[in-house]
Amino acid sequence: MRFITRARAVGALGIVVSLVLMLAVNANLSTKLAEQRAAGSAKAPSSVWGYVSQLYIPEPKTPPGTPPVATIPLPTLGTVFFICVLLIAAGAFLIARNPERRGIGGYVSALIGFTFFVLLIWAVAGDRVDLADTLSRVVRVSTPLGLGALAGLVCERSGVVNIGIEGMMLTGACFGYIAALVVGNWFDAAGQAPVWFGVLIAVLTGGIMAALHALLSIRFKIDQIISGTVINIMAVGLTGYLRSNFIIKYDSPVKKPLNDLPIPGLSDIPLLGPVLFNHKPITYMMLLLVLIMHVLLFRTVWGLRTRAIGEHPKAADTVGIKVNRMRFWNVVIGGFLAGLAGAWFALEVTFRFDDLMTNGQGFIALAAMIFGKWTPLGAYGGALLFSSANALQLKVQNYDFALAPQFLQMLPYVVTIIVLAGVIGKARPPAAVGEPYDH
Amino acid sequence: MNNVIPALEVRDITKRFPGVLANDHISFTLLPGEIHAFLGENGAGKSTLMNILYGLYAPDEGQIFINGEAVTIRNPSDAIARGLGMVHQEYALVDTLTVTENIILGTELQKNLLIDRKRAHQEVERLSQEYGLIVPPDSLVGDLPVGVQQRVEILKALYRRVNMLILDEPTAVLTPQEADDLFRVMRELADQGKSIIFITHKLREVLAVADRITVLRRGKVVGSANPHESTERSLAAMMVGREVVLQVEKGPAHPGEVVLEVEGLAALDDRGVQVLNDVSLEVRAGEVLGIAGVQGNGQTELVQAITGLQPASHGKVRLKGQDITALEPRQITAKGVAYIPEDRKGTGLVLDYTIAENMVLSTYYKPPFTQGLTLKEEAISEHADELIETFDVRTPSQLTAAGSLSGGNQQKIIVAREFSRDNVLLIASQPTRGIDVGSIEFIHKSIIAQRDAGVAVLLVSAELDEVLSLADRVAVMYHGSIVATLPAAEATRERVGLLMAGVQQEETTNG
Amino acid sequence: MADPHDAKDHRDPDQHPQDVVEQPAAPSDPTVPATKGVLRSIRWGELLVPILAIFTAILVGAVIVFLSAPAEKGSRLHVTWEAFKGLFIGAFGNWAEPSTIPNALSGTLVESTPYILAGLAVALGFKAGLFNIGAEGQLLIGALTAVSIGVWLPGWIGVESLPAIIHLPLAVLGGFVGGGLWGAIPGYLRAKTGAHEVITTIMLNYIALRLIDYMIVSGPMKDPAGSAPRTPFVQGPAILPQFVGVVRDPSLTGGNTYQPLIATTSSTWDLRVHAGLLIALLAVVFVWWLLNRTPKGFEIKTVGANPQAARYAGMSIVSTTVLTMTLSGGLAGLAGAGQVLGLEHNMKSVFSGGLGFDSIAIALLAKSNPIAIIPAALFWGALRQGAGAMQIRSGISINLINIIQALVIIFVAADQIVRWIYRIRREQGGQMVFTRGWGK
Amino acid sequence: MFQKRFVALLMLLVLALPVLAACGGADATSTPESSNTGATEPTKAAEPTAAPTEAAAAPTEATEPTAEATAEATSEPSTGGNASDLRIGLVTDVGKVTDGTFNQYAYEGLKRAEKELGVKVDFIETVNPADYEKNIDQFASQGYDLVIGVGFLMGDAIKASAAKYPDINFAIVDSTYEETIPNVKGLVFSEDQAAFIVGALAASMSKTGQIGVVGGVEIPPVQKYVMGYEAGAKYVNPDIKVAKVYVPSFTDPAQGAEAAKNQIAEGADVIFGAGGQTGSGGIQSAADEGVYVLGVDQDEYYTTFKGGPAPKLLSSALKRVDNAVFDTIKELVDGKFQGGQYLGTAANGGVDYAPFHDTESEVPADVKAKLDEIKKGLADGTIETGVKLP
Repeated sequence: MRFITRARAVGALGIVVSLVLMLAVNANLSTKLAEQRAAGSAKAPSSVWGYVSQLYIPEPKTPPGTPPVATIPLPTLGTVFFICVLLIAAGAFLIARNPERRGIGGYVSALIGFTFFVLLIWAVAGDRVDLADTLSRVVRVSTPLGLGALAGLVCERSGVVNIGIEGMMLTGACFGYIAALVVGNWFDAAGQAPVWFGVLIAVLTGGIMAALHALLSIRFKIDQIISGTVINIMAVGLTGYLRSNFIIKYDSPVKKPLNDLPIPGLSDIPLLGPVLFNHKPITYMMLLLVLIMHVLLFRTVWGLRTRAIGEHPKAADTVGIKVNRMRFWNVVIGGFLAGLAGAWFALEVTFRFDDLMTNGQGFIALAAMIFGKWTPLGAYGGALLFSSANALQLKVQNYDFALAPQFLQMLPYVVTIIVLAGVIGKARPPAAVGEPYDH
Repeated sequence: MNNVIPALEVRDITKRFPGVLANDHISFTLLPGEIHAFLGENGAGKSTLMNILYGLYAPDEGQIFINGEAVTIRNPSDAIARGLGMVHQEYALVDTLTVTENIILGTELQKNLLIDRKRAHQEVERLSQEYGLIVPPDSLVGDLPVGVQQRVEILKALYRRVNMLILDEPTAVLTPQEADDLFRVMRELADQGKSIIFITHKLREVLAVADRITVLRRGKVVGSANPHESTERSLAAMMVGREVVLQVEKGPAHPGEVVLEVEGLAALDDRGVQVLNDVSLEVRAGEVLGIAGVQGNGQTELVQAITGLQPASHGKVRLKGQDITALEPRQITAKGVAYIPEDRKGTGLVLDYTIAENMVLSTYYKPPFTQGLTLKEEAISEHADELIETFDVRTPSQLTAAGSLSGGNQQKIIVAREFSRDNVLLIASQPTRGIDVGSIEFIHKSIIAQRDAGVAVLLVSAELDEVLSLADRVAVMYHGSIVATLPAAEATRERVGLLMAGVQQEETTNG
Repeated sequence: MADPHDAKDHRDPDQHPQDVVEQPAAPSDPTVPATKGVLRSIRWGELLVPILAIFTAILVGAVIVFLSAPAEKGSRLHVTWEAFKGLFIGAFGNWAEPSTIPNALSGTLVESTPYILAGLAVALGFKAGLFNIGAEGQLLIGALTAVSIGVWLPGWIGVESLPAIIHLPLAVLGGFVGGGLWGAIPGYLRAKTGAHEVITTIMLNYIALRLIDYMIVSGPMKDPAGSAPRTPFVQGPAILPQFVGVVRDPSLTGGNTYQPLIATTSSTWDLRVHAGLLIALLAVVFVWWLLNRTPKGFEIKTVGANPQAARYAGMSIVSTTVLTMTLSGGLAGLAGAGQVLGLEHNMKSVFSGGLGFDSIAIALLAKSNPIAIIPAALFWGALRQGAGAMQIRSGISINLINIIQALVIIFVAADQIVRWIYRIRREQGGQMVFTRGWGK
Repeated sequence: MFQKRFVALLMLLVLALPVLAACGGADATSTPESSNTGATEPTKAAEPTAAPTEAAAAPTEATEPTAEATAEATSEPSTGGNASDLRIGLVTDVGKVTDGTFNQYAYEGLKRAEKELGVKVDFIETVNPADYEKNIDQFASQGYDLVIGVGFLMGDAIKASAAKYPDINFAIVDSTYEETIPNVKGLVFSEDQAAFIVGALAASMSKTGQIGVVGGVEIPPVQKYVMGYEAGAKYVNPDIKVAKVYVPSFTDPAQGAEAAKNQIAEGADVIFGAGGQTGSGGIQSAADEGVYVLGVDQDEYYTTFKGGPAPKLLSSALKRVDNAVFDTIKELVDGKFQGGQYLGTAANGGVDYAPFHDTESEVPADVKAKLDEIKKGLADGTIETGVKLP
């Protein structure tokens, strides 16, 4: 047996990360304490161990400052040490037992999750953080990733690689925004209706870009990755051109994005309410679509056939399934989803369109899809991983955090690489993905 | 016979591919309840004809009648709708779906927009009972043995209520016993009024099961025969167009020192499943050890583990006493191991490369092909010309892409390349699969010539006949282990067949 | 289904069963051209298609300009004419005024230089079946290491300055090594763990961006002399000199003297084109030689064409993949090094901006042929060089260039479209395979 | 079957064309209106500074002959000339001349000069930071009389070009040089002063004692905004908590919005967006959440909020790039162009804060008075922002 195995590498990685975290937090808090003492701050605790990170859960829908429903005080250093010692112990166990596969994935997930958590409470040492807001942000930011991952999944499950999701999102955002502006102007309507029309157009635009991808890769059998790259380059040029030649000069009464849509009753539950039931429409749609897609893929005729054509197109062809036609439409459906993700940027978060405003989320979505092993629920898990890293880095910057923000911003990318490198177990893509079908 | 309307009638079907006349005015009839065998060499046009019937190719000329009615079959669904089912040589099954899902794919039952899994399950159970085709409905197809997968394929056709079934080389991956079981099922189906087209190149099987035989050669029907009035020899002559020597001529072996020694070898496949358990064997200089066994019983992994293409999880491989277990393929090759891989196009050749380039695929880095830092084209070119001449590769030029040659000539490139080195061990895996008879003869002779020159030969073949006719000793693999090793004289078809099916006999032990 | 453009008019042995393959080879069978000589490695007939693709893309671009021409610059036709005239003048100079020509041509060459190198990087990856989307990140890291050596190396070893003969090669090499290591990571991951390079290189691009952001905006590499988020200027001996140029006042370059190869005082002949172009051309020759004349190149191509056969033939997929990605990253790193050592002389926190992505297009346009990279890069460079003059003359958004570029890639990648429009028959030999799918 | 689909798709591909055609058309017909709402209004809005420049613009014709005479007499780099013969080139930072950032402001100054001074103007939009020098060269090599670069990052490129073309004048927005270059004028601004004022406004309007700022890429102008904001807020309320976020992009409004919402959730009730489109996205979404917001660079009432209604936009920290650009061109026309530095401060109206617009009634009079006082104090030097870049 080889000495260095996956389990041992992962265990060693965990121990190193935990040790580094412990030392860093300890050193950082000591410095902080010294500084506070030097400045004679009244807030300085008696020792490093005296720093407390407070997590609080506010009463839903009350202005900031209202007394919270609950406050969880965590001694910063104590909690960090406790978690890190646990992680080190588990890492040592992995090294000693050296399992073939079992437990490795769980350990890596725990390592990532706890690292995020440690960073959070480290950042808020001596301060407090709104837990409900942190979690609801994670859900909100996961919207384009979740939708993008579903888009990728529908394509790849049917055998077409789609790295053009980014471009589809961008074009969707651009045309959706234009549609909302134009319709608002024509009918002189400033309300939500033009914005909803924009969402519809965004979805359709995503579909049209996807149809181009499908055309190039299915009909003309261009390498699917190249075809996706073409979509991305095209999207940048087209949307940039439209923005400078049209959007900026166009005046419209529509100015607001989609409204908040708190679900009556449910949104009043502390913690759960803000996290799940107080969002804007596209976020709900995303959450529902993840569930629906899971059912569609594994329980319906469409799903069965989709899985078949991505795995063994010839088998599907011989029982009369029109492989290329179905692939075409699945790619288009993927485009619809990507277009909806685009609408999130331009019509839900803000009401505006900027060049390159999707900022690479389409690529991250693909990573989330691979992370989730091509299943909708798994892919959404991946999306949550990225969105929590993102939410975390936004959150902790406000606390004058010791670590340069660039390093926190790197975190999701590093995690993706680690995950792709197979530490959680090898992800097996649909067998026929990337291969044009030609009977 | 004239009063029965044929279930299927084909008239003057012609299909051309660029430069090739694949089917040349083929006509035949298929009667209800009949097993009609199509016999022909590889490349005789059988598969093209069947693909036309099944709507995968459009014929250039000719007509098809089903139950007396002229039809055009545009695609497989047309074919299925007209009651025509087909089991391909390579199964059209999705490994990651369950048996039931595979069977209902394309004609699913729905309830409330979802697949009605319960009813589908019942239906599969019912069919499986009715025709004696036992399958586990909820297992993933990828986890099943090939024999069971074939039953799934047949069930798939039956589920679609076909009354004509095309079986394309169905026995290629079966043990003789499994094949006999299949013949029983075919009989049963025929008795229930289903018509079966049975495609094969194995004479014995045709005689065993067919009601009628049509022989194809070079895209044409060269004759029909009645199994009761035919012999293997007469059919073979018809099939090949000349009297063929079915037996390979070879003298007795003169085994020398042990060249290859495998001890307790085990390996995992890419999914991490152990597919090779504790295999031990030895091959001596000047003998052919034939490995018989149904495809997928660990032969591939055994060969890959020996040649260094796949790491062994346990065990040792020694070449002339030297441990080569952990060596890289290149180091193993350099020690005098020649290897004809089973997958000619996927592994043995780079199809886009020229013949000359393919001829130096494993020696390009050595002098005279490389001197200093650069490749020497003159040396590569001379080498190619020489081998083309010696091994009778039929090609317009050494600069022709390997992919545009016939299978037999492609295989000759591999043989030429591998035999042109100084070898102590030759591993030949399925060396004659899918090539023409002329090339088969040539390659068989070359292997025996190597043996006689003192090379140890490990021959792996799914064609039992090939193993029996070439090998001096026969080892049988089953479920990743060698279940028996027999001298050629004791290796009868029946005995080996039983071993291949996993039926243990008293004298056999593991290894 | 009987489509006249169906790709089945050439023989594809894997599609048909053995039946077809069995027949003797027809005399018209494709013969792969002998890899003898530079010129013979280009299929001249195939050149027509990219040229027509470019032509078509520009034509579509013209239609877009015509339709969206801003009114203030005159009639639509006039604007369209002016736009393309501007594009030409910007890239090749105003031939009515010969004094503008050297500067314009020099600009085009300057623009093309990084494209040649980065395009080669991607093309080399394609040859081994690897899709290096990470040229961008490798370029950034290459620039970062090159600039570090260019600025600080003498300080690290405790001398005032080094002679150019040592300093410059080390700085260039630094760029190569930096980019190479950044490329080796996805190469290694691909070979060892199967993590697909498309995703890992995209991730590494982002990591490189963040890393540079940190290093230059607030981190250790920021120029202590100014508040600008950029590194100090590289030392004089470490620059890739201009071929012909004016010696600048050292106050413009952080106190360093930058000596051009031929000094002049005429601003007409103060040309920005620098010795990085030579590196790029040398790299082309090197890659061509590597791929066509060496056993390593044979391995790279074999791994790309058929990894299984390569492995069977005793080639190491792992080392070939890592080597290819390292070389590919190194070439991209050289592109970055050329930009900082030859052109900008320092590195800013915002750098490159899509050079790495454009290089994919260059590689496609050149069909991964190292020699053809040069005209492809020149075309791209000319487009970029001409864009400014186009906008001055016509007021058309520079994004039009992006659209034209995307169309060029579409038409080149999907050459069936071009063939269909112009009724050109496909040459024998089939479609080129660029990459392998996710899982293989 | 695919043939048809292909044709259909090609048609969809050019689906954009009607829209494009529409933009061309829109340009022809509706430019005056749209420029009314977006472009020229800010000038009107900030009347204190706009008025003097307009006054100064009037006697242009009168000064022309003089300028010409000077030009003939001396060969100073600051050549004046017949205004209609003067060619001015503008190179934007990465972005567009209509993107609502300082690029647009610079462009507006340029357009005003075209209209009022009769000079010929052209522009190039930079798409890639590597293109600065190339784009500058496009103008300089064709002998333009003045080349204006926009953006801090273009500093080195302008400096190099100025050395290469000593006969051509240059100006650069947001950057300056320690030593004076005779043919370069650096147009810089005390962003910290503008931010100081709005910071004070934010602190005065905050009820929770917490405010936030969403910055873009961490470069000096942005850092000055962020620090000035904090300083101004602390000037009014030393205990105020200022949450600061830098988003590593100027074009990520979604991230900007999240950053703003984040600060709101932690209690901030005034948000300052200081990072191009990222910041604009932030204040747009913050305004939707119902907290007060502050714009940057231009009066975002006209850009981000498209002329209102903007019931939550308190003001914007103004940086009058347009005036600086216009004045520089005017100096050239007048033959008075000189190398050196222009520093826009509260004293010379180079930085300022925008009118309250729709929140006019909500800002208490004493706060307004306080802001005036602070502005005066900054102008006469009695108040210092204390912002020093590291």
